[in-house]
Amino acid sequence: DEVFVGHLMDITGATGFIGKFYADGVRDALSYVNTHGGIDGTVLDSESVDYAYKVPQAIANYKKWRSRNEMVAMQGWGTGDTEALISFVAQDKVPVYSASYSGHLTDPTAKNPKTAKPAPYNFFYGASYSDACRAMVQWAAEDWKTSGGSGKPVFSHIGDNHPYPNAPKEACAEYATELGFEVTEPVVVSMKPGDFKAQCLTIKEAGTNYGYLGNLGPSVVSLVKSCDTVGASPKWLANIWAGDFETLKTIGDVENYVFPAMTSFWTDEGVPGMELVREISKMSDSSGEQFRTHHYIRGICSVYYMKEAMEWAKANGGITGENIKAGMYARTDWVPKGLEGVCMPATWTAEDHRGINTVNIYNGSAKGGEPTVEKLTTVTLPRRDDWLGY
Amino acid sequence: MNFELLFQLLLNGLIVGTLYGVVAMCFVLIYKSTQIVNFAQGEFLLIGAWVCYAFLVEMQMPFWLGFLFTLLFMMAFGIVLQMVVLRPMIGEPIISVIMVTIGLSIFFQAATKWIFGATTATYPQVFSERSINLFGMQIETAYIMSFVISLVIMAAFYWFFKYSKLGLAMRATAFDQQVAQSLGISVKTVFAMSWAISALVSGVAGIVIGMVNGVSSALSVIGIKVFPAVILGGLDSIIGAIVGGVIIGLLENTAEFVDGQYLHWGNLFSIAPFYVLIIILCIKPYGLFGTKDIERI
Amino acid sequence: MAGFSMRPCGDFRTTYRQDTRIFDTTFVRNAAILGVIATALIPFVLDGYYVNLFIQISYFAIAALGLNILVGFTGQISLGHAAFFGFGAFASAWINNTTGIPVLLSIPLAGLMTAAVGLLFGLPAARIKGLYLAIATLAAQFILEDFFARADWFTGGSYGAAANPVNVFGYEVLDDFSFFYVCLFFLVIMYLLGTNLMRTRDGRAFVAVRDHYLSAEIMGINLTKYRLMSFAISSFYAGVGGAMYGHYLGFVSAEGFTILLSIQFLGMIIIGGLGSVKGTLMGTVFMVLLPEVMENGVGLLSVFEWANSTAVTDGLAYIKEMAIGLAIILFLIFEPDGLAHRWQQIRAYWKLYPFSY
Amino acid sequence: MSEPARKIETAEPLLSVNNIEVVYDEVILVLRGVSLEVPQGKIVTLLGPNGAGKSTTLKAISGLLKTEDGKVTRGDINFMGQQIANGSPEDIVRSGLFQVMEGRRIIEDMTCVENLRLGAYTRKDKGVKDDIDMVFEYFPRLRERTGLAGYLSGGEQQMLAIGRSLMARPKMILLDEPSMGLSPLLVKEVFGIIEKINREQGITMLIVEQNANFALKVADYGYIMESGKVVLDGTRDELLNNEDVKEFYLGGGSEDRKSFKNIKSYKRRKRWL
Amino acid sequence: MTSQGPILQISDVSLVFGGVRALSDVSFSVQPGELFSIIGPNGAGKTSMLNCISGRYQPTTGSVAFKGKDVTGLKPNDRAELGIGRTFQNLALFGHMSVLDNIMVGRHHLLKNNCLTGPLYWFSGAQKEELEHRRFCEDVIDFLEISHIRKATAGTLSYGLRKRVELARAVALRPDLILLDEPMAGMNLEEKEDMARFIIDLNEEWGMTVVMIEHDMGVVMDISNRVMVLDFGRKIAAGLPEEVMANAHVKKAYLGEDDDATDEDEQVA
Ligand SMILES: Nc1ncnc2c1ncn2[C@@H]1O[C@H](COP(=O)(O)OP(=O)(O)OP(=O)(O)O)[C@@H](O)[C@H]1O
Ligand SMILES: Nc1ncnc2c1ncn2[C@@H]1O[C@H](COP(=O)(O)OP(=O)(O)OP(=O)(O)O)[C@@H](O)[C@H]1O
Ligand SMILES: [Mg+2]
Ligand SMILES: [Mg+2]
Repeated sequence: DEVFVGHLMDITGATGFIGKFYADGVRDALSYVNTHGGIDGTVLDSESVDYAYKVPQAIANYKKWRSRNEMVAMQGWGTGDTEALISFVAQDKVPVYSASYSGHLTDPTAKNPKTAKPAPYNFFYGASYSDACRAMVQWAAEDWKTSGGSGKPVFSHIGDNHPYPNAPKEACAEYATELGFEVTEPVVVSMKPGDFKAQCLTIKEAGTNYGYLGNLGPSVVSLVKSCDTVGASPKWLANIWAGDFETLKTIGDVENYVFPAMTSFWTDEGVPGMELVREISKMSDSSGEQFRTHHYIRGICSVYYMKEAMEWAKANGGITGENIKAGMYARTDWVPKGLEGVCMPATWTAEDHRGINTVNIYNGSAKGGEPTVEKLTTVTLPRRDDWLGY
Repeated sequence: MNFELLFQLLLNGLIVGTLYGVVAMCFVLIYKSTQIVNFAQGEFLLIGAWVCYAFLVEMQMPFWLGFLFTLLFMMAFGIVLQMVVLRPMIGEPIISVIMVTIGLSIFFQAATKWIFGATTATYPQVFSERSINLFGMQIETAYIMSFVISLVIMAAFYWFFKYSKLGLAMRATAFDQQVAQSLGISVKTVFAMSWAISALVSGVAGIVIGMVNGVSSALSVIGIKVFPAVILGGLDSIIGAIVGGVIIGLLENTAEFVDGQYLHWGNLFSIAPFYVLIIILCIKPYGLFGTKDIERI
Repeated sequence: MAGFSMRPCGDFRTTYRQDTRIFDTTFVRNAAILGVIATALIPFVLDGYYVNLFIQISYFAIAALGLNILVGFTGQISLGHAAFFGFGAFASAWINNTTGIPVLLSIPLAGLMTAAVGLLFGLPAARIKGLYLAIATLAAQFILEDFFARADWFTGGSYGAAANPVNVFGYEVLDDFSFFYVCLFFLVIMYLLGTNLMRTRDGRAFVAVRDHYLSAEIMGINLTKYRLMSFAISSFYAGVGGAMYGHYLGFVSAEGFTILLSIQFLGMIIIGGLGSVKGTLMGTVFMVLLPEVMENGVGLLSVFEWANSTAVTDGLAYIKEMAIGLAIILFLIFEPDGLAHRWQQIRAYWKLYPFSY
Repeated sequence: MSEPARKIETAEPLLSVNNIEVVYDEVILVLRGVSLEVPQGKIVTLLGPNGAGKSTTLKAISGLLKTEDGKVTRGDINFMGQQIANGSPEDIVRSGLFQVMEGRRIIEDMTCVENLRLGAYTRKDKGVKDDIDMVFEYFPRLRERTGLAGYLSGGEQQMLAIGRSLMARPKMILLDEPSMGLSPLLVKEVFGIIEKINREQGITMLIVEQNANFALKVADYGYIMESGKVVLDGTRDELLNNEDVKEFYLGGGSEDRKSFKNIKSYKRRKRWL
Repeated sequence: MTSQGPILQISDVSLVFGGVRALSDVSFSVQPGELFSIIGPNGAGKTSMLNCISGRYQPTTGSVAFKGKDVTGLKPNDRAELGIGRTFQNLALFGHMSVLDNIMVGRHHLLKNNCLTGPLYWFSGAQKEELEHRRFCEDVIDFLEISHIRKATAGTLSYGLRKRVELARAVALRPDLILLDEPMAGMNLEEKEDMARFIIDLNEEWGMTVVMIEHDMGVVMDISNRVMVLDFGRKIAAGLPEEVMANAHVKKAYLGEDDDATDEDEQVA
């Protein structure tokens, strides 16, 4: 028998830049699961649709899958579609594994007064944008001390005024203040690339020491280059989608480019789970030589958590949305089989969808287009109640 | 008040503004000879930037050669495009043609992503210094190049439309295709020429932008971004395009100054030009240099 | 003199009332009524996918009709329609959330609010014309987009606002099946109103302003008034469409109402036919179905083994996009006056059949 | 009662139109078999009521029909031995056939001089400057109007349009209502100029006119069209002496002209068809 | 018409465009019920004069009074409501509308339905009103003998028919004063006769005061009550047709004839 899993991806749209990597991970993982026995024998029928980051298209596909394919779970993508689908999936009881890591998706029962709408069927693998930023700020506070900075370090949020860059804006600024940073007014930089020297002059003027990059891809590249030109060079704290080899390579020359990661890297040695990742990668690249970013690997994790929840569901009454959701809660600190060391141990509960609260922090740098990445630290954040869904 | 910052911002605005001006000029060219607003302008830039990138990086050409080849390519591209797509549209309602350019923009957006990938690419170092110091402000060398080129192009166009026979024919075609045809003007040739020239200038602008910001499919947004510049200067004025571009550049930077230093609204940088645009248009409905419609009955 | 009027031979009307009908003949009218009834049966016959497509078509078609009133009928190009569409979505959610006015009422109220905003942004139209005005509306697009991301009290800021489902006499319309009928209701009403508007005084005034504003003024038409009015009416339609969209999705996010959507609206009316009510609907159907058809077309390829490797499937994603662009281009090359015009020609041809002239 | 178009006694006409049929927009049939001939060096006029299809005939010849979704669906048009039916307008202009379109149609956002220079677009020789002076000599008041042509008065625009056609130095000019909107003085002048050009430069003309008196005065031969068909044709003298022509186009016999004032009292309508 | 004074009073109107003086100190008045013609060489300022009356241009100096009321500052649409209708020298029809709709636009200021009542067609009385006015338009159509093209798109008509539709549109306004700018240009004799008949009917039976610009001296002589001659923006003569014709200045500047010109030239010119 089969069950259907929908897969929304953005390859050609506004976020296609990284959407493609993540989508490849999801697709490869799905087909790998199928070629290796499925969900204890149940085949995962799936369809991957490039909705080009257009919300109505995403919804149309969602409805199509609901009515035609009796979808039991969905692998989603961006902020726009995930937000728009929250009430639908809650109503239809279809768990969605998004790649949007907005904090408020982690509050299934709207416990936090700041949460506008409960999101009981939304899951994602990774730390929320807010938590990742918090972790980096925490590292920055240390860094400021060890590098002998005097006075208060200055923190700025840099990003477009859009849901995705904004997601951690207040949460992170609050924590930065808590840690003794001086927080400047946020600097608004368009998600579309351009010449950002003007904004960089503002950043320079404000004396920013740590700048959080809320955008991704070309926009971030433009910004870092522009700032380099005018001589504004704070330590960059990039959000997860802006931190990868590809981006570093394109920036070409940069020194302090800090970013979080929640999986191991393709090049990491001695990680047991990488074996499986490499096998999965061969689904679309039989040579096995292609380099994969950590976005790709996160896509695999996302599918594998779903897969194991489905297995639990199958053993406990059948693969339905409700059972998959329950399957997500069945264990604590769990890692999908075979991905040990790749995905971090995660825990979801009926009241707290913050899957992981541990963030690995890396420093990236590049010289003449040759990127190097080194690990700085691992930050484990407390599961504070006031941080749930925020 | 922080004068040094303001000065740097204004200087930046001036330099970036000339680039807007060059792109705006591409619009004006097409408009002046065909009455069409080219919504695929951004994609033209993108193609120019990618093609030059391909010449420089994939084929390892020296810059000047790659640059030249790109211009040739863009010219051919403009002509072919006109022949295949826009020629059948001659004589059809302008707005339909505009919609066709929108279709083209969708098409090329996808095509470039397919061919060149969705990633950002960086040009190799072309000038020995990536940026030079101008009155205490670092400016990318590519901008200086674009500034000089744009002045030359502008002068050439001014002469072209005012005095050359083909220039006159282009204006006549824009005014009334039927009459132009009755005068023996080949509308096809005129269209082909204007698309070729516009594509060529777009190529130049695309290369400059590529050198400064890197090439990625998102580069094409500048096509929409310069609309205010085009309109501000006057849709059919070559000089207006440059002036409009510079004004928009200055405005953005002034807005950034006011925003960053005092207001802290965020985003004023990209929004303020539009407010100012509306105000200026209400005072001068045809922009600063645009010709008035003849309202005679 | 041949073919001055394209009425069918043998059709003689005896009263002016007959002559002013929306549908030329009883047959056509009955066909239209049948069409509506047939549409009403869709949810019973076809699955949720089609129902969803119809819902999309209806809210877009309503908004597109507004744009056609502005662009097609009055001749003022607008590049900011998506922003008004979005404003309607936020406004309805806001009205419903803050005052508790039932959704069914808040939708037209949101339309009115959007009309007021449209009027505000239409003010420059008193002085600006043509493409200059088009770019001024582009400014409206960006200014409103910025407003959406900023006005926490109204839109919930960049995070967005929740919108309650439609509530008819205490019955919550939660599923598509029932929402379909809400859409059908609004679609029919709005199109009837639009058709009536265009055949009465103010509708004619719009067209007069478009065709020759100087002589329109001398015929007693107050240009400023009508230019503004068409902005208001157009925004009203956009607002209603947007409000439906918002309540359908249950959530309004500032991200969705970009210039791309504005351009898509323009595409609908140009492909459908400028200045044609019928055409607007046809154009909307075209633009909504095009990506779906392409998607399915691409999906068909997957029966081939070679088409299943990622390299090809990714290429297909681009091919699909390219095909959409290409379809628009080819369509306009072959039918530059839009679907409505082609429709007219086909009808004229059949009426005179077998004499082709 | 249309007579078959008679051959004019010249060997090979410069332009001959044979039984053409024109359809607009693929459905509206406007010309239903029009034939006419214009001999080298002569002036031929085409008369007829509004909507008869005179302008359509000219546009069919000059190829401009295409720009209005029109098409010649039957018959052929011969200019200097070449088939030009449905040809492209610019080729036809280059082969020496120039149309002055109805309703002035000047380029409003250009100056007079620029308009004139455009008229000479297809010319390669150096004489353009002199010809501009020539036009200004014919129409001196245009010289003073240095602003945009769109602001000229109706008559001035008409002069400019005629002047522009002279600039092309074509072999044959098609004039669509050249006297429309001109004051009596200028009508005389314009026809004088037309005749002069014809005489001096040997340019063949086909003139569509409502002002039958003047048109027949300068023309060698005339055709009368109605409802998309040629209903009468003849030499100048034949037409001038035709009773119907006299009544409907020339205003009766010269001696007892009906006053417009009295027309009211009777109403009649006679058509050849 | 009840007022005793002139229906139209032009006082010292001058109009300057940049360097061009289109009108200099022109004064005249038109009595109710008159058929008044303006003639003059091309570029004399005739159309400009009409534009000053209908409000398209603002006179640089001077004033325009209609029915005893100063209308100099009013916008064209307000003047239309007061009862000034006109046709145009260069056709200005609404090209994409049907002939009927063009004419219905003429009824604009007499109709009451608006963007709120119009859409509620059947329930707001809009339908009734439309049909009533439609009846009037049909009368105009019958009167001008264009019923066969009633449904045709105005833009596709031939020149002469368009002129007629324009007249119909102006008549539909039911104006007290109708301004005609070269109504007979581009018509043959027979059609001119028809047009003359319409104008006389409008004047005599419909009771409209007519101000007409025309180059055909035969028509002008025959049907107008009074004639004014403009040259280079100046009024050079005014009075009964015969008087004006006899004026040597007019003959030279306008008709371009020597004193012994034949009568025939005049009528056909
Ligand atoms: N573009 C068009 N589309 C449809 N019908 C047209 C078009 N142009 C002209 N016609 C029709 O063709 C017929 C002939 O028009 P044409 O302009 O040739 O007449 P004409 O003899 O020049 O009249 P006039 O003396 O009034 O200028 C008319 O009935 C007109 O309605
Ligand atoms: N808007 C304008 N701007 C500049 N000049 C103008 C304008 N309108 C008219 N003129 C000039 O004013 C003069 C008078 O023009 P007008 O149109 O009134 O002449 P007219 O008497 O109607 O001539 P015709 O019989 O040729 O139509 C012309 O020389 C014209 O160039
Ligand atoms: Mg004609
Ligand atoms: Mg005039």
